[in-house]
Amino acid sequence: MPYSETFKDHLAHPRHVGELPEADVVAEETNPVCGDRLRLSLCLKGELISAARFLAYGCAPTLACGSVLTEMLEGMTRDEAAHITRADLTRALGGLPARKGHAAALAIETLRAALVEIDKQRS
Amino acid sequence: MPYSETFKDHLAHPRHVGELPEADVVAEETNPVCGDRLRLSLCLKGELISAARFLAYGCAPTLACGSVLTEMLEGMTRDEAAHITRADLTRALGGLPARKGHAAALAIETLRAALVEIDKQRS
Amino acid sequence: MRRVYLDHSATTPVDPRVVEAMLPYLTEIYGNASSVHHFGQEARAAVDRARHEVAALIGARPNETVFLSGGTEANNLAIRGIAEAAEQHGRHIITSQIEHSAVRGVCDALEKRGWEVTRLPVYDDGIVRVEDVIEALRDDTVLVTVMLANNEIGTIQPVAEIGRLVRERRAAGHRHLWLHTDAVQAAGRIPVGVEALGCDLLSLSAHKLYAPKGVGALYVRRGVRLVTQNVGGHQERERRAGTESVASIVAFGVAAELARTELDARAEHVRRLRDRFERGVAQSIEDVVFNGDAARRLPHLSNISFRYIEGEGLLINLDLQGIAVSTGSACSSGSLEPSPVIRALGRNDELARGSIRFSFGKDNTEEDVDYMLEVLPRAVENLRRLSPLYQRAQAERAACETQPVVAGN
Amino acid sequence: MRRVYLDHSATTPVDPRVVEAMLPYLTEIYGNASSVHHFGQEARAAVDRARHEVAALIGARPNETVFLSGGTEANNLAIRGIAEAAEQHGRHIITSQIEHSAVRGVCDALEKRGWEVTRLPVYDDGIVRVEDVIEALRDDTVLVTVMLANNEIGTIQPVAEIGRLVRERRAAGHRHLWLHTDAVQAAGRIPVGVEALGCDLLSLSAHKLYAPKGVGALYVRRGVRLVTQNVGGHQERERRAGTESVASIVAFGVAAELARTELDARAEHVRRLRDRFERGVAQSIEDVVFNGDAARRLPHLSNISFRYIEGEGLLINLDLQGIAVSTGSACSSGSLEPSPVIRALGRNDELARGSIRFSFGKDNTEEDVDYMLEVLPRAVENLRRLSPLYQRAQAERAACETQPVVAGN
Ligand SMILES: Cc1ncc(COP(=O)(O)O)c(C=O)c1O
Ligand SMILES: Cc1ncc(COP(=O)(O)O)c(C=O)c1O
Repeated sequence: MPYSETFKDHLAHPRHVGELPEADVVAEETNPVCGDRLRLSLCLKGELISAARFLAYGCAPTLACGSVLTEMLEGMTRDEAAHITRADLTRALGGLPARKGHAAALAIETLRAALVEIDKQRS
Repeated sequence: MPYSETFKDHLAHPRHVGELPEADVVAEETNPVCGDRLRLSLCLKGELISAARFLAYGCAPTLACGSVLTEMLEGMTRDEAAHITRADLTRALGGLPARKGHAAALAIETLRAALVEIDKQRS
Repeated sequence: MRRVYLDHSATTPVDPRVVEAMLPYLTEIYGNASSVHHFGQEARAAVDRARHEVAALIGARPNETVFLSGGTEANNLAIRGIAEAAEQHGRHIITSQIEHSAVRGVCDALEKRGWEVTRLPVYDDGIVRVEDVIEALRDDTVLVTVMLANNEIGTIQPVAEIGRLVRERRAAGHRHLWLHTDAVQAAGRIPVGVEALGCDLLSLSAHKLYAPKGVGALYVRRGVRLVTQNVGGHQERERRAGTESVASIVAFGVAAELARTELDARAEHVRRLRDRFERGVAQSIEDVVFNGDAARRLPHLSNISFRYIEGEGLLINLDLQGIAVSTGSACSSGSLEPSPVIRALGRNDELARGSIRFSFGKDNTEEDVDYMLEVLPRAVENLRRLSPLYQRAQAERAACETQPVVAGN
Repeated sequence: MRRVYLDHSATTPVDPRVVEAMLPYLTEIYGNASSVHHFGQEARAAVDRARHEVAALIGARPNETVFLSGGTEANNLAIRGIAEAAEQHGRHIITSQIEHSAVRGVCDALEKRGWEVTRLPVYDDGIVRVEDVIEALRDDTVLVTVMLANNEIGTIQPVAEIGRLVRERRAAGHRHLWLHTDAVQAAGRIPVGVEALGCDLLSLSAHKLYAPKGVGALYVRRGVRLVTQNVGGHQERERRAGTESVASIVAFGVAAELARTELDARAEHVRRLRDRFERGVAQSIEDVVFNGDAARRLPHLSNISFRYIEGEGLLINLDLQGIAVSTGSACSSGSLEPSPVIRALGRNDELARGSIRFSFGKDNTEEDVDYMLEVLPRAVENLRRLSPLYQRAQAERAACETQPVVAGN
């Protein structure tokens, strides 16, 4: 398998699947090249991200990135979340084949969009 | 082995090897393309070929043709000998690969040269 | 964990009878088939026997059968070999949109070097039309290459009709027109005869019929001239140089013999399993699309698009439960593109990305199918729960259902 | 009958440890290495391990090692691949007069397509001179291809010196100049390191080092661009398409590992046998010529011309007594021509036709040599009795001996 055990576990048992009816922010991004799509909804309590959910369509790493990202996000502050990188996601999944890097990129892009939305709401 | 058992027997135990010190006719032909060479010496008793010997240089079928040809010739009349064909030699050796046809051709050519020599001596 | 292998179009396990037959050629009988001595001639005899068996599988003569390293090389040699040999007569090739990557690749390469390539459509049933071939034929066409059965959706192409057409044209004076067919997926699964097909060249690969990977054959009809690609020694009547892969060739021969004698039984067995599987899927999973003509299809193969999800995630989920299937052609995994074959059916990207190939083999059982039918619906359901496309579609459906019925209807 | 195999340069028996290691890949582990699922990944992992071992044998990186169907294909891919990639920089190739038929064949084919080929001489020792390479180099030279060790006479070529030269030229601005070497006969018999050699491409064949026939590898130095010949799937980093021959590749890997770890012991063993054999021949048979430099030579090989007779008859006679040897390259049997390699040494046709190659292997014994030394002199003698050339020479010698000694000397 080109994928790690951790990765496969995320595929078999994705964490935080779904949408938050009470979400404070929702962001959805697509990769125009391959059509992959990630939807993120977050609830905030003050500085803290109190809940995170995802929906994803696309190749396996896109699903796994959604799962691992939401797992990371819950309990983080907005600023901590802003520091998550593609490398963090890749590492948390036990590595990704080079040609699948676009999945981590899409996840970070969606996260950034959500953070921009948070900032917008706050200002 | 591309060669028959009969063929290999001729190779391992060539018949009638050598020259006849008292030969009535000696003929030697070479194949100018590959350098194969066959030398035939015959003793005659009236119409009959009473003894036949060969020497040969060249690829295995040339040696085997010399052996099988001398074996055939002993006891034949001149006219019977004149009727031996390439196909006869090939058959007597249990077949030859197509690309080795030149060996039988050289043997027949040498035989023809010997017969011409006989006829010349007689006339 | 229970393991169920449903990827026989990617490769097949080697039949134990085949392993047994080849083993002596990996141990005591080790000569080089080009050697004149005893060791060499034992090997030569074995290669000759295998050549008879492989030829018999397709109704060819042994000396029309060239051994080489697999189906990919067979396709390369056939197309490039004809193209280079016939170049002065024309530089146009007709092929289809659903060929294996090897055929596609060679045609693309020739196109870059100035050849013209017509790629025939296959419509929504995945089948080439003979009328399209007729229309595409030009005076400078030198080769038609259309596969006998597709590797992703299993559709069987009208090669025999194309063969008749090509022969007619040739009889009518179009002398340098040849027909090649890639029969790698068809051989051993449906009857394949070079006379009935009327083809001039035909590709085979051993590992699709229970022999090892890395050996194949190209049928080259007597009188067809092609330019040798792998040059060097005098092997294979100068058509393909390189020391013969004796043990693998022996294996191929035995596997070809078994494929010929057991063809009907194997076909019936896999067809029964495949049909049972497809009925089960149709009953238990919504929003699926079966790809490829239902009738004109290899008996062992089923290709299904699962709406709203992508194939790779499903493949991995099945794999985690011991089931091996594939998304599109095994060869093109690693590419990000949706399957060109499914797209050629006119399906959108989503359906092309959501397609999975299930390919049965002679050793699969009904229990395998039952296990599959237990695991698959749940796996699809779990992935759909993740899918924003599915959620949206569900929401729309719910909206429709709650919409008030228009009065007066 | 006692059987003595002395044709290890034609092919070697598969080592039982190698058979054992590959067997699982002919039975339970049958996945296609391109498949994403468990079955495929088991195969992929095995191919990767083998790649490490083959790379280690020649001091290369795994990702510089391309698996393919044998030494012939490696030579074809190397030369044609570079030629097509570097075409715009020049169309001149330098090679030697004693290359394997695969290298010779590709160079001939390129020549027909307008390339210029310089074929370096090897003189009477069978060795290329670096000065000749220097002289042959031109601004439009894109490839030098000189084998590391010859397959007929075993001479080892100064590839490392040529490598230094090529690197100097490259450093001096001749950027598109590459060095390929055919190491098929050398690998496993003498140390082979791509750094020490300074080569950019290097060909290997598994069946010369106790693995099965039909698998080989091409080393392609990082950064060297070559045009893929067998196109199709994405295997081997797009350098060689076709389903990987998993079991054979695994075998190659294990054989490479054994060749690396046992290299010195094997070399010493065959050298002892070979030298004992040559001493015996020199003592017991007259009018023989040993071909190829005595020192710069593979340790397992002996090539001898027996004056006045032709090789094939001797080969058959030895074969009838259980001994396997070859006349010239196994690949060129079937051709009527005297060995071009022996002719390149400046020998006449008779010596070229009378040459026999004896090649020892790790499983040969001293008893094998003794048996050979018992059989060979008799076989040579028997054939000479048949030879008109020998009879003539004997007669001339006798005439010389009976000539009266010139007075006053
Ligand atoms: C239709 C078709 N052609 C050609 C090939 C290539 O054959 P091989 O795997 O032996 O290279 C395959 C298998 O992948 C195939 O399915
Ligand atoms: C020097 C050399 N190169 C290349 C080859 C060809 O390798 P293969 O037999 O694997 O095609 C051989 C073997 O015949 C050889 O001796």
